[in-house]
Amino acid sequence: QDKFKACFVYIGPVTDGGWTQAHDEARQYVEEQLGDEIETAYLENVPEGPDSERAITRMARSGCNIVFTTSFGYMDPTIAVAEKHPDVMFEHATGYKTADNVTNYNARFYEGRYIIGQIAGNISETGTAGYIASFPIPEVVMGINAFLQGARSVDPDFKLKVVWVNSWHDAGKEADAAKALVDQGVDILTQHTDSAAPMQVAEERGIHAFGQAFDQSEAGPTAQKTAILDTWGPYYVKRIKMAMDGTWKGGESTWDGLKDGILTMAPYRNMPDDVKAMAEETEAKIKSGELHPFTGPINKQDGTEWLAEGETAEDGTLLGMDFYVEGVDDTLPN
Amino acid sequence: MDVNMLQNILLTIATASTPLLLAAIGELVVERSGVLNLGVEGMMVIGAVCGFAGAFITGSPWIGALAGILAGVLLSLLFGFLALSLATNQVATGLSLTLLGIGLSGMIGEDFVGRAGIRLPRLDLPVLSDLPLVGKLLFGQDPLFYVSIALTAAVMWFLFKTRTGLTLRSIGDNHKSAHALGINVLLYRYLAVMFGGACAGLAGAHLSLVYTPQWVENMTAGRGWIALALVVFASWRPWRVIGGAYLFGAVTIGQIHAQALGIPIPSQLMSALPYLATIVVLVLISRDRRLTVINTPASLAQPFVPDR
Amino acid sequence: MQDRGNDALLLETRGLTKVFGELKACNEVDLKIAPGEIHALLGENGAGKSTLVKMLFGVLDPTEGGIYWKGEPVRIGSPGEARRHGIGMVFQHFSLFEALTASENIALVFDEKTPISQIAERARAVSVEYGLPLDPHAMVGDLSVGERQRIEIIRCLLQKPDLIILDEPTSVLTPQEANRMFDTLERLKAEGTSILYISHRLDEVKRLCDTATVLRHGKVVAHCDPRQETATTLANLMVGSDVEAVKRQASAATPGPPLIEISNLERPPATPFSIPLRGIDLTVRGGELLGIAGVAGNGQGEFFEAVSGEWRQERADTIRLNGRNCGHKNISDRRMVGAAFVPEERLGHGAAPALPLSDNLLLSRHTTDRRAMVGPLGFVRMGAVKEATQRIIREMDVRKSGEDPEAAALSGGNLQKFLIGRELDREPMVLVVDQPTWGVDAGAAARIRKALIDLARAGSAVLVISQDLDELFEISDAIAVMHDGRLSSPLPIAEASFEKIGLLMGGAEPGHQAHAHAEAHANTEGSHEPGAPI
Amino acid sequence: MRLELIKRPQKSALYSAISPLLALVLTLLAGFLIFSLLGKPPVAALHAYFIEPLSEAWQLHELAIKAAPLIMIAVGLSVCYRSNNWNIGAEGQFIIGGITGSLVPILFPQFQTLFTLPVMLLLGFIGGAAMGAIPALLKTRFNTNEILTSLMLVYVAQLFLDWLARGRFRDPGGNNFPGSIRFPESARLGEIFPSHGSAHWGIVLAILSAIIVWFMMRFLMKGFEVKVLGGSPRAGRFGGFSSTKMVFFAFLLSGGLAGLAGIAEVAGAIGQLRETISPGYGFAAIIVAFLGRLNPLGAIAAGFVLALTYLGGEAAQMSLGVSEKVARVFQGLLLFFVLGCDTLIHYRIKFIFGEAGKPATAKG
Ligand SMILES: Nc1ncnc2c1ncn2[C@@H]1O[C@H](COP(=O)(O)OP(=O)(O)OP(=O)(O)O)[C@@H](O)[C@H]1O
Ligand SMILES: Nc1ncnc2c1ncn2[C@@H]1O[C@H](COP(=O)(O)OP(=O)(O)OP(=O)(O)O)[C@@H](O)[C@H]1O
Ligand SMILES: [Mg+2]
Ligand SMILES: [Mg+2]
Repeated sequence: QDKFKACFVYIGPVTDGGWTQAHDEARQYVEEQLGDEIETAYLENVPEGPDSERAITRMARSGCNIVFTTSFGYMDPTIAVAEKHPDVMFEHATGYKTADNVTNYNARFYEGRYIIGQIAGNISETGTAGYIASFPIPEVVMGINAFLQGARSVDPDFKLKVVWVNSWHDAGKEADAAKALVDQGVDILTQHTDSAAPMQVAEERGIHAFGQAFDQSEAGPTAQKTAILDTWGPYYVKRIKMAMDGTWKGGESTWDGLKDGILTMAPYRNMPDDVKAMAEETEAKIKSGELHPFTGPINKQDGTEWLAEGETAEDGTLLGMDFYVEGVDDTLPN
Repeated sequence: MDVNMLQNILLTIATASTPLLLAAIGELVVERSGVLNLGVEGMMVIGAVCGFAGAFITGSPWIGALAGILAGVLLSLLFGFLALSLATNQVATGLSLTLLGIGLSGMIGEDFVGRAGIRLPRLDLPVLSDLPLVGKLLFGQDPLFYVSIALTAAVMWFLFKTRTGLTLRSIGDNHKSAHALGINVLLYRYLAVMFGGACAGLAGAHLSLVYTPQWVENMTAGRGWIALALVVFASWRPWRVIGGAYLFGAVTIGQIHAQALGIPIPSQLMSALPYLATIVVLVLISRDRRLTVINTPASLAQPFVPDR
Repeated sequence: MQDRGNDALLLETRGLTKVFGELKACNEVDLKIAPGEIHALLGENGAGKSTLVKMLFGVLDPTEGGIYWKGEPVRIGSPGEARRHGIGMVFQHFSLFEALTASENIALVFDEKTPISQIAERARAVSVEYGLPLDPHAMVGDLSVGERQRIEIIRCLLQKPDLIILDEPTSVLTPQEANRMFDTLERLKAEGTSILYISHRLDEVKRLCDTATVLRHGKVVAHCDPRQETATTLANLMVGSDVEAVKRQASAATPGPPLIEISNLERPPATPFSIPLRGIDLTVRGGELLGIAGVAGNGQGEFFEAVSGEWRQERADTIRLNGRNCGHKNISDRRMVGAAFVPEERLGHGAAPALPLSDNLLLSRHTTDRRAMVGPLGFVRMGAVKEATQRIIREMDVRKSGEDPEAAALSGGNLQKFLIGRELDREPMVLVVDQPTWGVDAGAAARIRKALIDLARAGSAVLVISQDLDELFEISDAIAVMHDGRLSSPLPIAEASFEKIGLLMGGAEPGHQAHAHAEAHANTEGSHEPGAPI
Repeated sequence: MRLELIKRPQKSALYSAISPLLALVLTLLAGFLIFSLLGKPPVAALHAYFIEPLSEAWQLHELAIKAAPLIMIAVGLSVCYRSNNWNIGAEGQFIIGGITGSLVPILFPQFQTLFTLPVMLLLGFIGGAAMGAIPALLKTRFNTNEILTSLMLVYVAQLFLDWLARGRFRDPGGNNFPGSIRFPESARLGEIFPSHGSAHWGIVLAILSAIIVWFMMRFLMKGFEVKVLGGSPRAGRFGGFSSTKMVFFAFLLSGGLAGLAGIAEVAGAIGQLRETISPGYGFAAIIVAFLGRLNPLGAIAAGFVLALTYLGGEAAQMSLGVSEKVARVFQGLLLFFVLGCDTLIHYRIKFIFGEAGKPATAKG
């Protein structure tokens, strides 16, 4: 009678061209894959805080069997609602708390950041990249560090300029930041914000850039070298199937990476063949586990040692990362 | 800092300031007629989405710009009907217009998110556009930049050199006297409000056709409010609006440059700078009471119902 | 096709009616104006005079009836149309724009083709021709009321109208200025222009007008020749009953203690458009009623605010009321020492338009009558307030609709009676009134003036600021004149004359600039007055 | 065709009563139209919007949670707007109130007594009031337009909160994510009927403050002062009231109540200081204030109506896939209709077709 129901709570509009849209496309992928066996529903633009608690409650009460809450700020509300609805399964993205009926999941975006950093290190003529950042949360800081590690793996003097726009979603501000960075002499742009505006600027000014969450080659046909694509679809299908056949368990944390396909790299283009080959090789090495982007020796920004020779970073440190590695030309807001 | 970099920075500032200038100069005319339309943000965001949609559907950014203008005008007519014909509270009506505009633009824009936009072509003159330092600034900008400057000059000329402009100012000064002289107060105000709508719509279209040629929900991000502040900031004088818009643009871009240079100031404080600067300048400007009194339209925001 | 009017007449109305809600402001008015005549329109406050002329000028739409212009039936849809027909009007409440210059104000009624510079030129020519001095580039906000009126008149004349409508034009002029305006009007009449003239001043109507139409409650009650009537018979026609004249009683033999003492009061301009006060000295004793004459806009408003405490002084002894230093006190504290104030503007200053009368009573009485009207925590005892309201309404014969109407719903005269009653009810030791009977009809004015005299005779000090010289001569024990922010020393009423006061109002005081024509007199006047302040 | 307003001699008691209903009916009609155009079943959508959220106890609780801050802020704004001061920055005052109130549990986590919560609420009020005092000071001292300054300060407050929540006030045990520690029980506004739903005592505070402020406006000198100075400032000054003090009173009260709403939200519904604590309550409350006709009791009703449109928007999104933007369009329309219908209280509306209805004296 009643179909299995999977529900999604989104922080932004489903058409944000970034984070939320990636989740919603994954939801549509789920519908395609599982067809008539299930139905899905979603609530978009749900502010963090009490509104999200209500939205999650509404889902739990309206027959959703599994609820995916896709923003860090939904963590506590998810835990709270889960406590009151033990029969419903919850999956929270990018957090760290779990419960009997709550898991959390995330993707190792830093692996992709390392690859694009490496490409940047190869193709940059000025040896400086601009990084448009949203908010100083560990996820973003980790991305900055991974990018720089990648770049420095080929150009030890590589420099990074960071601009915080304090917003996920302000195309105008992102464009302003991109232009300012270009004016200051960067020839590589990368971003941890949602709009395609920086890609447009890169295309216009004839420099290089990397897509974020989506393939932005439409906005930057020559500028985009590659893009880190959020591909939650397979993960969602897997988890929903587990939920349907009773193998789903709470209390777990998943942090999948390139090898699991939760993030993928868009085709490498607009770059010399040797760079492309190097990028593909790095991708393969990361997938095989041969390469960990955060492998020592790595110093912190202030010069103190973080990872000794050969040491790799622990997941816990990465997930709570609040420091820059050596070489970032910025003071971390604190 | 080389000459080219300076030119590029100035160009960036010009692009950031143009939508503010466009929206503010329209609102200035509205307020000069004695009407306070707080719905600039709403009209702007509708202008942005309709501008984008117009360009996307027809393939012509020029038609897009027209669509933006038209959308702004339509929304301003809604405001006019309530605030002018029905004499409702202008503050509340303007606020609800903003709300409606943001909601409507989201609905209209659902099909256009993530689509590649079409940019209004930049002016490109042989030789002239390539002059060092000033070439691109003077001869290589987007068409709406020239429109914004020309419009400001035109508004200045209109308000202070033409009889119709004089009439408009007289209505802002004292609508009862204007009515007694046989001036059609409501007609003038409707036209002013529509002009304001057109300018706000065009300012929105600038965002989605020049600034960042794409449609992103809520892409005005508070610029309509800044435009409103600029009108007061300029004490209702057109040439000062240019100054205000460019000052705001310069602070906005300047803080990004400061960040990119690695100056260790919290980015939140940097982001707050344009707003703090606006407050400071507002304070400095308003201190001269005589100037404020003379330039403030005396019947601003007061509803007018003629006796017949 | 409509019938035609009388071809011999310039303007004719037949059965002209205007209904506001349930009120028939004009009720089947028939009016006939011949070419080249000065026609008076008389009637007490609210008789419908302004309403009638607004219909003639296209500001209001008639509910019924017809207007005939040079024999043709016309519909005057807007002032623009009226002007095209050849009708010009000077409004009772001016229709000027403070933030614009005089020539811009004038230019507004002309079409786009004439450049402003040319209009300024023509305005200057007309002003010279008719003896109405005017600076076309002055900002109206900076001008006195008399100057503003000149702009209105010149604006009207420049259109070369066949009919000029003047609604209470002299209420804001000095006698000399009024005389000059009469000359202008006579001249216009000689040139064949007709004039429809509205005024409450019957002597000037008698002097100037050829015919008169009298309105009462919106109806025409008489057509007459004012020269054949006396002021009394005219007044009786207007009011419909006899009007008692106020008889000034002799002042008390021994004046009481000084109750208002002002020494060296200075005030910088409060707004860009206001007048500074310069070194004002004044003493008013108990039992005395002192009048302050002056053309509007010479600092009376600023002076009132300084005395009332709406604007406070730096030094406490600048103003002493009822024997106490009050310079630093606010209006409430000044009321507490026994002072009371009635400002010029009734709606919006003396009373809040949208609030009922009871609330408006509370407005000026909440501190002085705190015990009776306000309970603990600022709880308003509405019962007591309402009771006092009804008492004042009874005593002052305030006519109104409803038990406790909004202030705005009262006619001007009735609201003024209430506001004066509100203060008299406290039996204040000091009363300062600005324009007590401005625009108030004869019956109500008489009542108000009597109340003021009675208060003075009971031992209080009363200070009356007025532009109406008749009124001041009727009630004052002495008259001082305000000009350009300065106050002359008071002239005892026995020594005062219209002539002398008029000259002072024009600024003829030793020590500063006077109008050219008054200068010769000023010198001789000055020598008669050794006590005049410099 | 044109339309003419004719002032009524008295305000119409009839229309005062039915104008809100008329506005509601018009909004429903407009909704019917919009849903039909969007291809959604209009009746079902309207049911989801206006009935469904009222049909279950837990949803009523959620309604109360959503309405509480709206009401509390709107009550203050009603007084402020009545006094003719235009505070558009309640959002910022809400945020600052949330911050100052949170100082207690964040800086003194051991201070857990009966007084913790009252001290927090008081600090919240004071913080909001202090934030409101800034535009008031600028207005009275420098003649600066308060609409703009209060609005600009919203952005500043948001960034300040962001800075705190990511920096100084970050929970040390929170994996370096933004947000403070979760408040201890003694620093929380408890739930009223935990067994039925999660509404906390904030709604009671809101309704209480509405009643108190209503009483003040109706019966006390202060309310009289607000009405006089707001309606005719010059008359107010003549009455001995100070416009300057009124500016401060209006901003301190509205700012204070917004601040109180802020800390009530933080200590009630959220339970910690986060980098964002308001989804725009300060702006939505402006609508509530006008919907409630600037009457504190009206704000209660209006707060619930607006909260309903939020909840209804979600319900319609879940069950019918109606876009979330429709809720905003709805709110805009509702306010438009309320404003428009209120015109009928003071004016008669006459429609004039061509030149008909004029006296037939025009010449040919
Ligand atoms: N614009 C208006 N709308 C409605 N009523 C008005 C308007 N203007 C004036 N009134 C009505 O006019 C009356 C006040 O008019 P006004 O001040 O001209 O009084 P008046 O008839 O001259 O009386 P008085 O003889 O006492 O001076 C009030 O009854 C008021 O209701
Ligand atoms: N707009 C209006 N709405 C309602 N009533 C009005 C309006 N204007 C005037 N009235 C009423 O019409 C009546 C006539 O007013 P009008 O202004 O014509 O009197 P008036 O004879 O000019 O008096 P005054 O000598 O005071 O100038 C007044 O009683 C007033 O109440
Ligand atoms: Mg009158
Ligand atoms: Mg009159």
